[in-house]
Order: sequence, then C-alpha cells, then structure tokens
Amino acid sequence: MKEILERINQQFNCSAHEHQPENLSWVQLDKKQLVPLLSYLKHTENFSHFVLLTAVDWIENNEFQLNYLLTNHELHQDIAIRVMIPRDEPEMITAHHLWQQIATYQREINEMYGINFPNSPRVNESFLLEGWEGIPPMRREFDTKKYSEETFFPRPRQEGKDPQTHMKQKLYPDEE
Amino acid sequence: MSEETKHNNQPENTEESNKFPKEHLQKRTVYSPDGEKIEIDPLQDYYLQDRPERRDPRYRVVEKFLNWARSESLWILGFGTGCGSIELPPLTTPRFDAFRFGIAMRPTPRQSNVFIISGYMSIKTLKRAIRSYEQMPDPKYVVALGSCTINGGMYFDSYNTINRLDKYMPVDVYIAGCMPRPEALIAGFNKLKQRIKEGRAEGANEYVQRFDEYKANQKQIIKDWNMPDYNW
Amino acid sequence: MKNKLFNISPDRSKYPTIGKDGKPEIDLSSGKFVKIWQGPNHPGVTGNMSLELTVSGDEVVDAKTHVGYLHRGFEKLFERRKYIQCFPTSIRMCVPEADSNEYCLAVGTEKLAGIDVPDRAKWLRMLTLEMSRLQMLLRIVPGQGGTMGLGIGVQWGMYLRDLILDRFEELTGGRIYHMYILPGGVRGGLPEGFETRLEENLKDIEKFVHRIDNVLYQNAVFRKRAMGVGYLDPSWVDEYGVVGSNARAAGFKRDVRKDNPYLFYEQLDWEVPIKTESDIYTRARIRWYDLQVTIDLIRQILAKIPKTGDVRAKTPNVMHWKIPAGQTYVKSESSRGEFGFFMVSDGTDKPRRINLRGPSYTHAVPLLERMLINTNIADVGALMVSLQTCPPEIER
Amino acid sequence: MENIAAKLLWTFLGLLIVLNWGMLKTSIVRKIVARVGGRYGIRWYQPWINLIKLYGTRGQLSHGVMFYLGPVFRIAGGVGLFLFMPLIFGDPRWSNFAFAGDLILLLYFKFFGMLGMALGAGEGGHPYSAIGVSRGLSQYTTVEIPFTLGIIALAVQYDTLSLTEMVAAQQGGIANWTIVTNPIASAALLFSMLGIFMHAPFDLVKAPNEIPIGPPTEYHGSYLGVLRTNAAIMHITEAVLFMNLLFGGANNWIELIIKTFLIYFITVFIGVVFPRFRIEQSVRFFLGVPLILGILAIILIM
Repeated sequence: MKEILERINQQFNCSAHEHQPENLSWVQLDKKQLVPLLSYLKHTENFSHFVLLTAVDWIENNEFQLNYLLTNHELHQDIAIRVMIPRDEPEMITAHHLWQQIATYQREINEMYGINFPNSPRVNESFLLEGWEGIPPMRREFDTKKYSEETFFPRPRQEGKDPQTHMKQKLYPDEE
Repeated sequence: MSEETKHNNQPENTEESNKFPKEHLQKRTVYSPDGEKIEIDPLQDYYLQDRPERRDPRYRVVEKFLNWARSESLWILGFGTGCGSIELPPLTTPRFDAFRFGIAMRPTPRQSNVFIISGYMSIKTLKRAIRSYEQMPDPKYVVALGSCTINGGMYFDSYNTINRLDKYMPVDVYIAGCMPRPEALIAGFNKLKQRIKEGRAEGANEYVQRFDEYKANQKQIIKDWNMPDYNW
Repeated sequence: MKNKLFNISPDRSKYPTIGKDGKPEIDLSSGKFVKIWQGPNHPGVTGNMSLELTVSGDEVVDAKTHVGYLHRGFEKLFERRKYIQCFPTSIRMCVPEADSNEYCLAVGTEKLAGIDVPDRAKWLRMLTLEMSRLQMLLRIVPGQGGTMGLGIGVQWGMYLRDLILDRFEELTGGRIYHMYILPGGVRGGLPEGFETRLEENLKDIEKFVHRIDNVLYQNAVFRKRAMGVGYLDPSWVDEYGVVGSNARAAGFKRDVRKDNPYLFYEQLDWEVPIKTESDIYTRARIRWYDLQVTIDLIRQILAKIPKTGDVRAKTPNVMHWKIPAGQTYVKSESSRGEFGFFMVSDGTDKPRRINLRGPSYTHAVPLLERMLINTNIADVGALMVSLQTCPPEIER
Repeated sequence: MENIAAKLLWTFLGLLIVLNWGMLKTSIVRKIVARVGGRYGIRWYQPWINLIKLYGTRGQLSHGVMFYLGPVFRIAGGVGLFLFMPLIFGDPRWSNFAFAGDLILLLYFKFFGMLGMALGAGEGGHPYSAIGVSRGLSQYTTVEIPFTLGIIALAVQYDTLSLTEMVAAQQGGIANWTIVTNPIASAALLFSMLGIFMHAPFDLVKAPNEIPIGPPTEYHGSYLGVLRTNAAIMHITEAVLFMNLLFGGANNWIELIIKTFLIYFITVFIGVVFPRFRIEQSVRFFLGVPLILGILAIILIM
C-alpha cells in the first residue's frame, strides 16, 4: 500500500495523506485532479470497487468536503479521497462515466447539499425528497427542528425527567 | 439567504425533466366509456379536491348487524408505510396468526377497509397514503402504529416526517410503542373491533365533515401533487 | 433454454434499441408501450419503494426506481444529537437487520475516541451480529419462494425467526431494535441458560434448512422459474459496486469478515460459499449456504464466549463526551453485503457527519434499473428479493 | 316433475346447498393451507362474515356499465353452469335442467362468465386487470384444448352428449368409472382440471405478488361479494362436472360432498407445495403432455 501511495504522490502532487490503521488511507487533492486520479486508481492500481461518495459541510471554513472511497479487493485496502470545494461555488466535476453508481450518489448530493455536477445523468431529478423548496436540507444552516415545528403541528411536550441530570445522578455520580 | 438563490439557479428545465411530459399536465377533455364528456385539469385532479360523499348509517338494527360483520372481517391494506411494517408479517405467521380473528391482508385499497399507518410518514408517503385512503370504500378505519404517528416520536425534529397523523386523516386507534409488538397490534385490533361494534368508528364520515381542514393541512406540506394515476 | 427444438420465444436481448445517449429508445405515443407504476403499496415490491416500468407486452423495456418514501433525514438528525443519542436513531436506518447499524456506529465512535473494548464484549457483539444475520436469512431464504407464490416456506421461516427474536428479547429486551451494542462494549452478559435455549432453536433451524431444500430448491417449478432468470453479469460487479451474496453468486469472493477481519472472525473456522451461475436461483442458493454457515458460526461463538470478564469499558459521561476530531470509515458484513459508516467528528459532543453506505444503495437503484430491462413482468418481485433490496438503508 | 314451479324450487334449494358447501369448502381450504404452514387458520364461518361485510359496504363506485355488468356476467355463467348440471344420479329433483345435449352447453357456460369478467375488468382501467385478463384468457385457451379433446373422447366412448347418461354408464362400482375404463382421456381431463381451478402453479390470473390481484383489482364491496358468491358456486359445480365425467357421479348428497371435496383438493394439495408458473411456461405446459394425452385419447377411441 505504501508504494501505491508514493506513486500517487509522485504523479498527482497531493497535498497530504495520512495512514490510519486497518487498511484505510487518505488522499487529499485538488478538484481538477480527481477524475484522473480515480481513473488511475481504477485502471492501474486495481481499486475496482467504488464504495461511496459523500459530502461534509464545513460551514465555518466555507467549504464542502467530498469523499470518494475506493476498495482494492486483492489487497483488501481502502483509499479515501478528499476533495474540498468552495461553498460559494458548489460545483464539482462529474465522475459518472467511471462507475455506474456514482450518478446516483451525485444525484443525492445535488439534492441534499445543492452541489451541482454538470452533465451527470438525471442529476437534477429529485431522489429522496419530493417538491422540496428552499435550502437543501443537509446544509448546516438549515435548522430541521425549526422547520419541523413550523410545518408539522408539534404536540406539546410532556413534563418529565431531564435526561442529562438524571444520568448524572444515576450513572455518573462521581463526575463533576 | 444568498445560499437559497444559489441553489435555485439550476437549469430551467429541472422541474419538467424528471416527472411527466408537459402535455400530461395540460387541461384536456376526455370521454368516459359511457360517452360522458369529462374536463380534466391534471394539476387540479392531483389535489384530490372533490369532496367525498357522506354516507350515514341508515337503519339501526341492520347497521348493528353489519357493524358486527365489519368488525369480524378486517381486511388490512398491505401498504407498509414505515418501519412498523416489519411486525406485520409475524401477524400472518404461526406465532401470532391474526387470521384467527378475521384479520386478513388485501393487496388493493379498493378491497380493504383497515389502513395501518405503520410508523412515521414521510411527505412522499403521506401523499400516496392519502390517495390510498381516499380510494378505500366507506366504511374505513385507520390504525396508527407507533409513537411516531402520535407526536413524531423519534423523528419529532425531522424535516421530512409528519408529527401528528390526526391532522391529515381521521385515526380510529393508536398503538403506542416503537415498535409495537405483534401482541400490541392484536390488542389494538380488539380495541378497533370494540369501537366498530359500538358504532363509533365513523372515520370516513368525519373525513367528509372536516374535509376542508384536512385538505388545507395536507396542502400545506405536500407541495408537489404530481403523481401517476394509480399506485399499487 | 437447453431444448432448442421447442424454444419458440424469439431472441429479445437486442430489444429495446439503445439510442445515442445510452438510453432505450421508447416512444410512448406509439401505443406499443405501457407505463406501469409498481408500488409503493404493491405487495411484490420489497418495502416501501416504487418502480416505474415501461413494458412492451410482458417485457420490461425501461425501468426507473423511485425511492425516498422512507426518508427521515437521519443524517441531519445526527447533527443535532449527541453520540449516545445517535444510537436509538441509528438502528432504525436498516430495520430488518438493526444490529449492523449499532455495531458500525459503536466501532466508529470507539475508533475516533480511541477506546479499547473488552474481549468478552467483542464475543457478545459477534453473537448478536450473527443472530441478527440468522433472523434476516430466515426471512429472506423462504421469501424468495414467497415472491413466486410458495407461501409455506415463509410461514415456517417466520416462525423460526420469531424464536430467534425471543432469544434477542432475553438478551437485550427488544424484539426488533436492541440497542445492545454501545460504545465501549455491550449492555450485559448472557442470561442463565441462554446457550441451551439457543442451541434448541438452532436444531429446529437445521431441520428447516433441510425442509426448505426439499420444498424450494428441489422444486421443479421453482427451478424452472428461477434458473437462468435475472442474470447478473460478472462484469457488472465492479461497475455497479455489487457486494455480499449477490457478488458471491457471480463468482467473486466478497466477504468483509474474511477480507478485513473484524472482531474475532479470524479465530473461527469457516468458508465463504461461492457460485458462478449468477441467476436468481444461485443467489437464493448462496443465501441457503449462508444460513448453514451462520448456524455453524453461532455454535462456534457460543463455545468460545468467556464466562467472566468486563462487558463494557469505562467511558466518560456520555452526555457530554467530546470525541476528538477525525474521520473514519467502518465496515461490517451484513446479510446483504458490506455495510459501512463514514463518520466525521469535529471535536464536539455531536457528530459532524455520519453517512451510511448500505448495500441496497447500489443494488436497488442503478443495478436494479439495469437488471430489470428485458425481464418478464412476473419476475420483477422475485428479482428485487433476490437482490435483497432494503429501502430504509437507501433513504435513511 | 311436470310442475315447473316445483322444479325451480328444487333447483333453487340445490343452489343454496351448493353455495353454502362452497363457502364451507373455502374455509376448509384456507384451514388446510394454514395447517401446512403451522397456523391455526381462519374460523370456519369466516367466509359468510366476509360476504355479509362485502354486501354491506356503503361506499361503492362504478367505472361504467360494463364494469357493473362484469360480476353479473360472471355469476350468470356460474349459475348457468349450475342450472344444467345433474347433481345426483337417479333423483329427478336434483338433476336440475339436465337434458340430452347439456355437455355442450356446459362448455359454453364455463367460458361465458370469464369473458364477461374480462370485459368488465377491462373497463376498470387498471393495467393489472388488463394483464390479468390477457393471462387468464391465454391460459384458459390452452386449457380448453386438452379439456375438449378429453370430453370428445368420452362422448365417443359413451356415445352420448348427456351427462346423466354418462353417469348412468359408470354405475356399478369403481371398475366402471371412466378413470378406470379410459385412463388416458381421464389424465388429459385431470391435467386441464389443474388449469381450470387455477391453484398454484397455475394461479397466474390472481398472482398477488406480480399483478395484485389481477382482474378483480378494482372490484370492491358488493361487486366482490358477487364474485365471491360465484366462486363458491362455480368451484363446486365444476368439481361436480369432473365427478360426473370421471368418478361415477353421486347417488346422494353425502357422496357428492365427499367426492367434490376430494376432487377439489387434488388441486389444492398440488397448489400448496408449488410456486406459480410464468404465463409462457403455463401455456407450454398445457400444450405439452396434456395435449398429447388428449390427442392420444381421441386416436385410441376411434
């Protein structure tokens, strides 16, 4: 695995990578280099299995993090590729031509985070939501509790024990 | 709020591309098999706006007998709307065997008279559930399963699940728990039977009576009423 | 289709014609095609999802799956919940087999926080994971016959599943949702006499394994309907990210328990069943072998569980337990295949992002859409069950 | 039996008995299927409750005239089949309106209800109804071929088209039954019986997991009640037909009940342990061995 990571470093001039125990390595790189890297990993290094694509919203840094996770089934190694894209310009290069299921992930991320993937098939179709208006729900600034209270007729809360004080009394009495 | 405008400046044709061809949404005239002329405005149709007919019980003695028959023959619509539907199959299998009590599963809403809302309802499912509920023949009963139908339960703060089912359709019996065990389900059915025998389960007529209120609540959350002509 | 003399059905594999954009060319106004919406309350569709099928005669020429009927926004809810509060929520992500959820979430939390789990807790975790797989397989193995109208296998299987759920109730207090595996260990040890009662149930299940072989797998009509139908091309396994028993039926040895051994799976003696025919029958058969392997594994685990020792490592007060910042991916083998959690922590007491990667995500959306083309409309339900689609883990 | 009014009364009484026996048979079938699966099963009087509930449904809607007429045609077919079916041999009160050429008329009535149902279900407008109808008609067409061939063989063998005379020829012990005297034609008829009763593996029309539940998808309330009533009459009457053709008829009601029960349960027992065919497999099945048996029966009898 170390050799593979070195080769990646040489070819793609990556910013950093750390090694976690249990067969998981990380690569962080620029968004323009993503598709060449995926293609290289798939065809040359035999990372043939695409596991997941997911996004993380770092609102304080004004960035979205996209994670591409691949598996090599011969070495039993995973590699996670991390791409940061600016929040003001949520657009990413599509990779749907490499693996069939990426289009579905991109469709979901487009719906949930509002990150656009131009030219990805059916990317603008709604996937999980129907008739959603407003901010994409998975963005950090979307307050789901407030939305729920405004929309869905909450039933008034019953008076009961506060779990925090209860647990402190019963389970962790010696903690301050 | 700048984010919101960002999201919305996607290509213009997004709305139409995924759902139906444009011509399906335009007003048109069709002829029924009997030659009757019907004006269709699909977008209006999808709201299911026609007020159903109110059908009150007429003769007390006959109705009492029929109510007994109805209570002893509960046909459940096999529509697993939420995770509660995982406890429905055990009902039809040897351990619990609800067939003993006249409970059976029917695949189409036309032939069933009990609608089990098995757990939380996402907005997308609620739309189909309302359609199915309105398709069921009168008299019909709703059994709401799990605490998520009572107050939202675990999903009280979710943006996609409703909190209170009784704002959208009349509910006869609630079965609390997450998830309710099959024994609780059978107990709930017994409660429903009792209610029917006493003649108090007139949910369909209540739906007609408070139709405007229910429709207003439904329209408030279901923004996209576009759906196929049938769904089972 | 061995007998070519009596094979009167034409070769339809080139049909429908594929256009330049890679999609089938279908002109709905020609009157040759009908659109059929299957679901969400169609009894042949697994769970709450729907299919939009374009059919020509009895044959599906184009298919789209519509999901989202069970979307609860879990991943958003996790942002509002503390790590310990995530547990009761997470198990609802995949309803039929809830323990994989709590296991992955617990291990992810432990990895990020750097906690070591006692050995006894690890064995108990393995036991619950295998029992959970067993009850799922008892549903799905006869369920394959159920899609084709063979109901008795389902009845027997569900009864035995209820017995396993009884054991779960003894161990954890819950039938479906257990909340047994927590960060740091498990909630408790085995009750008195648990092993003997479980062993009795396993004996019953072994009888069922032979009965279902006679009733289902040797059944002439089932073989006729399932063999050669629903072919999953081995080249699709990588292209679509197929995992678990579906990949194993196509000749790929994919099992996280062997590939990246977690817990103590290395100490157990077992083999991964593999076949190459890759049709509905083979996938069903692979699950039948899985059932036997699982019974064997549970026996081995029961023999090896330490009788004494801690079941839970000491953790800080979970209500204000700050997990160090970090990112990790945890995977385990559920009955459907690789089941993974991607977790991001930002150093606060609430997770930044938890993403579930269920096997059904690819099996039920891109793969099913591809596999439904050129399928007979009668086989749609059978195909869905044979891919073991589970909508709640797609939608979360 | 000159008095037509008395004749009608006896026929009506027979219809009532057959209807109730049919309902009881439904619950026994369900109970046996349940016991095989390890369940207790429904209560024995459940079908009657269901029927009362269905007829008492308040909200009913129609999709058009033909939709309304579908169940009417179906029950007309069922009752028509009953009217010309001799129930008990040697008792003119229970031989209904059997006459010299009744076998031809019965063949016609068997198809009549199905066609009416097809038209009605088509007007329901649901695609699953249409798929169910096309499946049902194509399967029934292939079932008809061995069935008709077998009947022709029997007609040539007994030199009559009257069921009563056929039964008369089979009197005097098991050795005289058609199933012993003409096993090949009997085998063709028994194969087609599997298709006529539509239990698994030939329950393609109602296939609940594929096209829930076929033609009656849109039928509810008293429409469904009529269909259920008809099913109870029809199944028993068809079993009586096979009893008269192959198993020597019945001399009293107890014999009739036992024989129809056993005949019907051949198909149920097969149905319990088999999944269902696809339509082309079912068609191919009936065009295979049953057709060859039917042709063989004709050749041998010539």
